[in-house]
Amino acid sequence: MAGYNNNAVHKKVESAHPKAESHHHDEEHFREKHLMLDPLPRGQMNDMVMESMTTTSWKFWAVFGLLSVIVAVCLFYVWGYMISEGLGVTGKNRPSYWGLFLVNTVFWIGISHAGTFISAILRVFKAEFRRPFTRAAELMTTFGLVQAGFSVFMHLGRVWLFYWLLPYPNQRMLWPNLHSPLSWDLLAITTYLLSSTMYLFLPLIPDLAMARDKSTGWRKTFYKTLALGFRGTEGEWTHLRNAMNIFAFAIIPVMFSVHTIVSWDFAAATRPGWNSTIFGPYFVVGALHSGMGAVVMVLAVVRGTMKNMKYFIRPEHFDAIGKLMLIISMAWAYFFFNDYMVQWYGGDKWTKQLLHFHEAGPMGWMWFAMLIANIAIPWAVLWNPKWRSTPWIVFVVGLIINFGMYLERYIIVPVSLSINRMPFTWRLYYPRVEVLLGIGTLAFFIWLYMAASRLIPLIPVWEVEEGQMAHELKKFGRETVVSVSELE
Amino acid sequence: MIKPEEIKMSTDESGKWGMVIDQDICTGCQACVAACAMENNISFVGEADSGYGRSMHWIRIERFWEGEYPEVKMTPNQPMMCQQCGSATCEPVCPAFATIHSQAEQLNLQVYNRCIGTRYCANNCPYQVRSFNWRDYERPEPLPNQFNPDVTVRRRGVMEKCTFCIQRIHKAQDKAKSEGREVLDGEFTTACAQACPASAITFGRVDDPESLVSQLAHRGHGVKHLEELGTLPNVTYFKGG
Amino acid sequence: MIKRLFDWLKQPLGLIAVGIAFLALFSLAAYGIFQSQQSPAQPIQFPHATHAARGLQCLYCHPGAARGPSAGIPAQAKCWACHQQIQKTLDSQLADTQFPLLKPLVAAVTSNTPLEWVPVAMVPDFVQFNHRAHVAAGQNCENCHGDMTKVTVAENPQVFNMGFCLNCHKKVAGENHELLVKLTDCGTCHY
Amino acid sequence: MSDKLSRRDFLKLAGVGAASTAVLTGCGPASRSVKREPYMQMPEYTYNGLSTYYATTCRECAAGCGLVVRTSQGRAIKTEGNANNPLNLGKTCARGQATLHGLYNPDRVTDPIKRTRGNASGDIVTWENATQIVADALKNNKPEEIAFLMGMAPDHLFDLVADLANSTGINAPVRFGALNMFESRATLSKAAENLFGEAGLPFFDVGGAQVVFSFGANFLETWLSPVSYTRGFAGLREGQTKKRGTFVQFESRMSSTAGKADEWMPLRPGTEALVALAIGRLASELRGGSMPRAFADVDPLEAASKSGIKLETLEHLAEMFANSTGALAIPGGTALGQSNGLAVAEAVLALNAIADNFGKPGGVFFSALAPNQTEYQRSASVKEMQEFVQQMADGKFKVLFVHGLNPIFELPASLDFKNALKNVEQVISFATFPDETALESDYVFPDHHGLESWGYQRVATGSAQPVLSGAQPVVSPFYNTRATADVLIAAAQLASGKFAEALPFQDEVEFLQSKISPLMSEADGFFSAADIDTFAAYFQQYGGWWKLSDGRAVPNSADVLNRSLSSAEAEFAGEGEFFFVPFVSPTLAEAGANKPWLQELPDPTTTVMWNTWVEINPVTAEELGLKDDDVVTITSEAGVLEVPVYRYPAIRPDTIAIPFGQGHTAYGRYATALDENGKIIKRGVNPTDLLGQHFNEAGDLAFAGMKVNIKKTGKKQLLSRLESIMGVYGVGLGEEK
Repeated sequence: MAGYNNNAVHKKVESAHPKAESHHHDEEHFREKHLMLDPLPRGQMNDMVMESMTTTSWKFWAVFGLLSVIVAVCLFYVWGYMISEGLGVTGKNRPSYWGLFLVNTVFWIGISHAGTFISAILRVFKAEFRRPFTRAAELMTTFGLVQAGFSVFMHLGRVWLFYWLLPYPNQRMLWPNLHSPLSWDLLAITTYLLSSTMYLFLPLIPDLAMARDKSTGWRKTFYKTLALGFRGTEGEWTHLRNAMNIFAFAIIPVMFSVHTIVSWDFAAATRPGWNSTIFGPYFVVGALHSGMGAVVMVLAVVRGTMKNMKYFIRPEHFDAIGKLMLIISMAWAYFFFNDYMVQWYGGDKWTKQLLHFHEAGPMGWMWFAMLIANIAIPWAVLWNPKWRSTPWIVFVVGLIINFGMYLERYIIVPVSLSINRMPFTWRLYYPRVEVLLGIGTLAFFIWLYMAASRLIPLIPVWEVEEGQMAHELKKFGRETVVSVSELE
Repeated sequence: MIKPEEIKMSTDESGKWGMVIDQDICTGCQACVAACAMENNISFVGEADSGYGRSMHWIRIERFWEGEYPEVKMTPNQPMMCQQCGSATCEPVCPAFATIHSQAEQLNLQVYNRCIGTRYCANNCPYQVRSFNWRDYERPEPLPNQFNPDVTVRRRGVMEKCTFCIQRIHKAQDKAKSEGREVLDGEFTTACAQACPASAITFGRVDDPESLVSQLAHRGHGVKHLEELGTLPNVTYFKGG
Repeated sequence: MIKRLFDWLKQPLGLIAVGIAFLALFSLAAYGIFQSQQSPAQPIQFPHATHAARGLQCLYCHPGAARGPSAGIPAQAKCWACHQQIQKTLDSQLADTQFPLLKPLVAAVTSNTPLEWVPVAMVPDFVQFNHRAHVAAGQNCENCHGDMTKVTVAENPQVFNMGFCLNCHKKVAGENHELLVKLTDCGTCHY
Repeated sequence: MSDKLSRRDFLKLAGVGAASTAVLTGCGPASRSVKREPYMQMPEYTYNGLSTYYATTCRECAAGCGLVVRTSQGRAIKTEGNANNPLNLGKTCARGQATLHGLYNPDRVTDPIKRTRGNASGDIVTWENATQIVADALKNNKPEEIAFLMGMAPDHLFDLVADLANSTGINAPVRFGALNMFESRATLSKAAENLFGEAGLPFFDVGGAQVVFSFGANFLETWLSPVSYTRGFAGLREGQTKKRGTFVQFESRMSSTAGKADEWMPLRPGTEALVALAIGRLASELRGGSMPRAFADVDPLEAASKSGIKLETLEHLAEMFANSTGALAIPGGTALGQSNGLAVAEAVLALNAIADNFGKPGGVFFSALAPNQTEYQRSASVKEMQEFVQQMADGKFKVLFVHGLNPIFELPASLDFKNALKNVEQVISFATFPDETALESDYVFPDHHGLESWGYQRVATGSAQPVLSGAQPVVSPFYNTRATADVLIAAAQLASGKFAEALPFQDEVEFLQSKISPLMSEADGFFSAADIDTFAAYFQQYGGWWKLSDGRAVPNSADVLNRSLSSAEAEFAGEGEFFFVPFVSPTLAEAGANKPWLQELPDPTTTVMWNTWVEINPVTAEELGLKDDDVVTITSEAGVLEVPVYRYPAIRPDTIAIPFGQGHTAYGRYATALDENGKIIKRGVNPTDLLGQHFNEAGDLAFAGMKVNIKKTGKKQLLSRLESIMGVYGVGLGEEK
């Protein structure tokens, strides 16, 4: 199939929809802007998506190969080395018993939140702009959680005994300690991983069926197996819709609980700076903050590098996510300020010492950089519709937000651990091999994403199509307006 | 229904074994630290790791400074070890029950073989007295000949801390039982208390009002560290002076 | 070249070869692990049954069990104290033909080198086991170690794992709450 | 083979959890390949799994504390104090605890060795050859060409050599120890001789006192008998007289002893005598009556201005001293290690005359002489060592035997023992550890470790009762070592003639019994026995023999105050800007550096581990532009050192201090360090490299009598501290000035 670009689309659209001249200008404008108002025949969209999956340049393989090497070395080799040598090869010490691994865990769980947020919450609230990129976001959830799981296991001193965290009957007559936030953590992350994988899979089925019908060879077998014999009958669609509806509603509390529970790892501890009642929502919002930033980055890359994606992912989407990011940034600022204020007024001398250490200690630059990256820059950039519709600008903002949110977690974990109630033990933390392992998880995340982009349709075609069917332009007097019909 | 022993736990006098430390006569000579290391098979970690906050001491002697030269003063040496809290913050956070309260001895146990190394307990210990085996620290032959057979040798990835020399408690109990009597006050003591040249450390039953440690603890002016956190520590400090 | 190799491997014979190679490697690894877990051979296939049949009490040779943590393996001198009075031990010809088990003992005693016994009943080093308490509590040796009148080299009738210990501890404690607390306390065995 | 099968089943079952137990258990390797080697003959009193305890004597320093060593299955597991021994009453110091790391040190000398000097490796010789070599050395040299250089412990070996020397005419053995050098023992006894007319080691009853003024005596660290003095200190604080005693330390640097003082007087080094006399004068004035001659010539105002202690403070101190019912003044340590050390000792001892505490509880005594001792014997002063080294350098000695000390490390480098050694034809070391001196010897015939040895140690001070601490092997020798006493006895037999006559013993034990047998007839003993075998058995069982009565002598104080005492200030050698105070590391002392756990013990004052530092006042450091861990060059007239800075808040701005104990170039892996190429390098530095040859009137080294210069090098060397530099000093919290 021939290459496809926006101009070509518009030419076809013009010819396909001859309309009155007076409306032509408005409509043109709407179509250019909104995917939902710029419909293409189903078969054509399917072909476009299939093509995006199968068109692979040597650059892709070069990057993929490089990432494979990084994953093999930074993740698996270094991890093996760390297991055989002990955690001494990391930079942890007394009192910073926790370090970069938990920073990474919190970071990756944060990243994973955006997927659910976009595909579940926006689905529940019927935000139509979500349609082309729910899949891309959900993939982030699953792959992000995989990295979070890796990071948690790296953190364990004796990872080979991880199964002691699982409740299973055993001759020792011992169960995991369900008082421990870490036990909750394990349950929450497992639940979230399972449910988000299910939730990723359900809307994928029609697209897999589509791919099955359009492919040959091993791909055919692959899609055939995964599509579970989906034929697109009315009954199947009803079941699918029902299931998705249930999952969409059910996964939202799971999402909130996961990051709340992650925050309880800290909040439930009797440590100055950690023992805060607001950590739950603060972490959830922080997770969305970094997650939305990551979604935007992924979309910008997908749009920029994959074939036919400029049709599906348009500036309107960056604009919409940009608005969300702006709001989430404000919410984050609110929670940050709230946490800081209340802690400061609490008057506990160790907490005050810690807050002072955050801003004036040797890691003070992080604190300021965090505020600039998480608040100042998003606010300064995202208020402008033009800027927030420009993919590369939003990409950079997303990058900066993620940097800022990483710093936030770094400040909460190792920097806060440096200060405790025993000044004789205060010490700084300098990461060592954790950095490599962190890079390894990042590389593995991208690696998984790239692999997935070759195997499963990144755009939920049926959802886009469904949206396009529901949208139409109507004219009321002189005004052209968009009308959306209820589907279900 | 609440059992009687649970009611007892929530009161201040919950402990069984306790310690009194007289900071006024502690000279900071480190005899207790050495004795503890020898008794409990504690690894030495070498210069680089010890300077990076990874020393494995189960007991450390803290000192601070007050004032500036020439009116500078060294604050009374403060031996700091596991306070064997009656309501320990380390216990509930361990997901594997590796740090757990001994109902029989009212001590905070660290079960090495159950530990998976989340290090949550160490984070949550307000006294920062837990040490983690960051590596398999080398003790070349024939140094292991010195190992105390009554104490498990720990390897990498395991948390450890002061046990109030639980192996000595068991030994004394075993001996007393074999002779058909109770353990006598002062019959045995911890390695640190036994070594201390100034006898600044006293160990014994705090639930026995007649014991030396109880009598010392009730002299007045005693301080239990970070008691405000509700940890019910079992070590009483006397600053003196 | 490599392509040809791949092609060869793809045909049935190649697949079988790959399978065999994989199995061989796996078995080798399993065998290696298994071997590393093998105990060395006993210096003497010690006939516990014979000794027990003559009415020797367990505590005669393993007196530590009543006294302290370790039951102990008897010193050679203890073996010799009896055996030097037994004709068949001293008669080298008899020993050669009929009682070969005695030869290593005689050799060890005459050359004054220790017999290196291989412990059979072991608990890991993070378990602090005390024989005395168990004997004093009225446990018979055979409750854990089995009936020695029936075996030559001692063997464990059961795995000494935590479940085994706890089962018995719970049974013994019964309704006695204080005892149950003590006997199921982690710190009773692990420190 | 059904039994075999079931065993395998067991293994497989267990194997699920324990397939690679070595890795998985986390608590030591749990291999299935275990063999147990029972005793061939069970030793008496030994039960499987039960510990056996042996009483012996600690050899980490010469104080003679009694130990009880817990052994299990022939291994020494833990040392505890011997509760019976009147010196330490069941207590130990950190070094006593770590002595097992000496016994099981991976770097011991395992066999008798012949080596080319300076060469780390050597050829193993048999003990027969070794004994023959010693015998030849004795026989083939003229008596005056044979010298013995011995440490302060053990005493029985010293007695043996002294006996040998006495009856064969070889040079009397010379004893030395770096601890004694820093204690200035010669000065103390000389001052006692001058004031009381009798030489001896004074004993200060800190425990019975109410007010203690210590002039530089670091009695809570290494001075004389630290365990016993620490007990005394606890007595002072807990109040044997039912009131908490007061303790004032006069010292230019806050040692860990001074850290326990209620008041620390950072006087200007060299003014100790002046201050002591001024306090004496002011106190006498308060007491009324005629002014004693001793204090008559001193001007308190001058003392105040020179020492830097305010006059009001001096008056307040004098009042405290005069009004107390139990005042005690102690001279020692750095205060005596100056050019006017003798004057300081006399002035401080004279203060006690105001309190009139001689022979009273809480006062000054002469230490009890040990049971088999007739007069006080002290170690060689550095002045005497200087003469000894000179004789070596002049080639007077053909053969030198070294036992129990490490002179290359312990003596000031400026004495150049190492070079002088080159003029000795044959050097035979009996070192247990491969120390610097053993490395420069022709032969090393390793002695047993102290815990493998027989012997006894006279308790020189610290106990009211006369004590002879007994030593016995608690484990059988771990390596192919041999007791030096046995080697000497056997060599003497081989050398025959007068040598054989001098040591007519079968072995060390027989010699020991001959030495303790006179005690059987002494009255008032802790135990007695009619025959030597029983007596010797008790001697082993209880870890020595001591009298039940107080053996301390009362100094004759009649003339103390009637002598004119010098208040002259000390003179300082060198052109430097800073007073230099070397002090003994309380945890390492002179021979602890090879014990890994001693290295890992934080220094009580700075909490530094595994290295050497120089203490500099933060104000001075700021003036010099120095931060923590900056490496500085310290130059004295005798040498140069490079050492990292510790900004120490409790030291005079014009004074710097360096601990003694590190700086080994040999002595095993823990005493030394490795550079990045794996080459053995020094761990830390040795401050004696800076010491010149200046002595006080008593012949003790004026080790605290130097002035030095400091220069920044620009290098950094991170010191390992236990303390948090942020939490303790606020560095890096964003709160610096």
